[in-house]
Amino acid sequence: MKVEITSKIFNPWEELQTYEKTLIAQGKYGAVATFVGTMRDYNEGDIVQAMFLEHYPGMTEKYLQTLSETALQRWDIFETLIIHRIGEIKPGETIVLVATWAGHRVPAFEACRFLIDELKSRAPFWKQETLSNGVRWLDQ
Amino acid sequence: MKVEITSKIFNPWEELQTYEKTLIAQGKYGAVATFVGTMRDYNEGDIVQAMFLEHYPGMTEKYLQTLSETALQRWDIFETLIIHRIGEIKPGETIVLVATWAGHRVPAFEACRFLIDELKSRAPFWKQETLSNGVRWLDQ
Amino acid sequence: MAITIKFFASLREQVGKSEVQIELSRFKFFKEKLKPRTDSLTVGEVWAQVCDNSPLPIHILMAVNKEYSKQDTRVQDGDEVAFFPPVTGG
Amino acid sequence: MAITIKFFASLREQVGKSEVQIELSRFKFFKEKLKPRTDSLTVGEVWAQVCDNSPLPIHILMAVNKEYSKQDTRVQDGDEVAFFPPVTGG
Repeated sequence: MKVEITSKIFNPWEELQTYEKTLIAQGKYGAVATFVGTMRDYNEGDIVQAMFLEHYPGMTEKYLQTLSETALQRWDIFETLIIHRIGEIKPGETIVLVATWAGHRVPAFEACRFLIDELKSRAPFWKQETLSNGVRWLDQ
Repeated sequence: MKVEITSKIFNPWEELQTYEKTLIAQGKYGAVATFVGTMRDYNEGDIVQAMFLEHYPGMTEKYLQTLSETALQRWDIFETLIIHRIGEIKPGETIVLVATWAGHRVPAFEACRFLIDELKSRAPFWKQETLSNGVRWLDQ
Repeated sequence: MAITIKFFASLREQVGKSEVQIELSRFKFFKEKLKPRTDSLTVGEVWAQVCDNSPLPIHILMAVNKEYSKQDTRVQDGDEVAFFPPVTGG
Repeated sequence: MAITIKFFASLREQVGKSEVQIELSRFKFFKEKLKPRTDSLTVGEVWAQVCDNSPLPIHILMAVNKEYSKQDTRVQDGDEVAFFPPVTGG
């Protein structure tokens, strides 16, 4: 189980490769489900030039850890990985990576979906978009 | 859209990185869902030493292409990727990679789940496991 | 022209052959037991012909020209017919 | 000891402050309008105190010591209370 909040650009596929190599015995899992959220250069009909991602230091990490523990208890999975960007983000950059390792595909998929759905609806992150004519918070 | 059947070991995360770089405009997609199936060293209570994966040359490719086209028609997604191993496989090696790129997470997840579920239930592949006391086909 | 029949995986081992070619005109089954038809058989009739009239097992899947078919799909001269067990990929 | 109150994102900009510290003993609201209580307020009462008795908007989320709370969750001296708009991460 790993939860990371980072202000640096990260490559989701390299993170997956690294995590898989170091933490999980090969041959023990049969299924990996992942979700990667990436910054688009458009939203709700507008061109978006950049984004700022605010979080609640301490609470966000705590929430994501509890979420991961819940997934590990509810589904027959071995490992979870969550990485989320904060700060200034440019189009094309990765915002979030969620992954689950399991023996079989159904728990891998369900736990992965649970993690990203709960993260999106409850984890304390807030996006502010920079448009050509100013900024807007997405929580309105 | 890419469908590949290969007898060579492949690294799913490197394939994802390569496909993403070459084929899809950054900033245009916001969600990537992936599933990776890996060979376990156990199955149904037995230790599995190796696996042989047979397919139906021509029909398997055709089936996976039709499947990808169906996903692209049914869901609001931009791209699909399917890579499947054949031949001799060792524990820990990747058997299958499925990925979908979309604007938003729900179609990405649903199309990815559709592709792997249909692949597993209809694509002409057959697994034969090597156990300590002989081989067994998994279709019995 | 002929019909090509293929078998895969455990079925290939049970049947003891991976590929058979048959001429429509030489079908014993066709000539002796059916009304004359000049141009086609069903997939089920192809199975019966090649597998000594043994019943087609219920779990066996079929394809004609690399697309899933049914037992009563008609086969033409030049077609490729395949029989295989339930798939187990992914 | 004191209570720390934090505001995030668009709410922080609307309220015009990111963090406020208040002493329980100095609550005007507490002293004038409520029965004496020596050790706690609710989250809703903290909002009223810091935001000039304005009503707590219905979409605003609350946390005490970095865990989601409700409006009637009790706050102790030393606690951290946070108010923020709907989350939009992921």
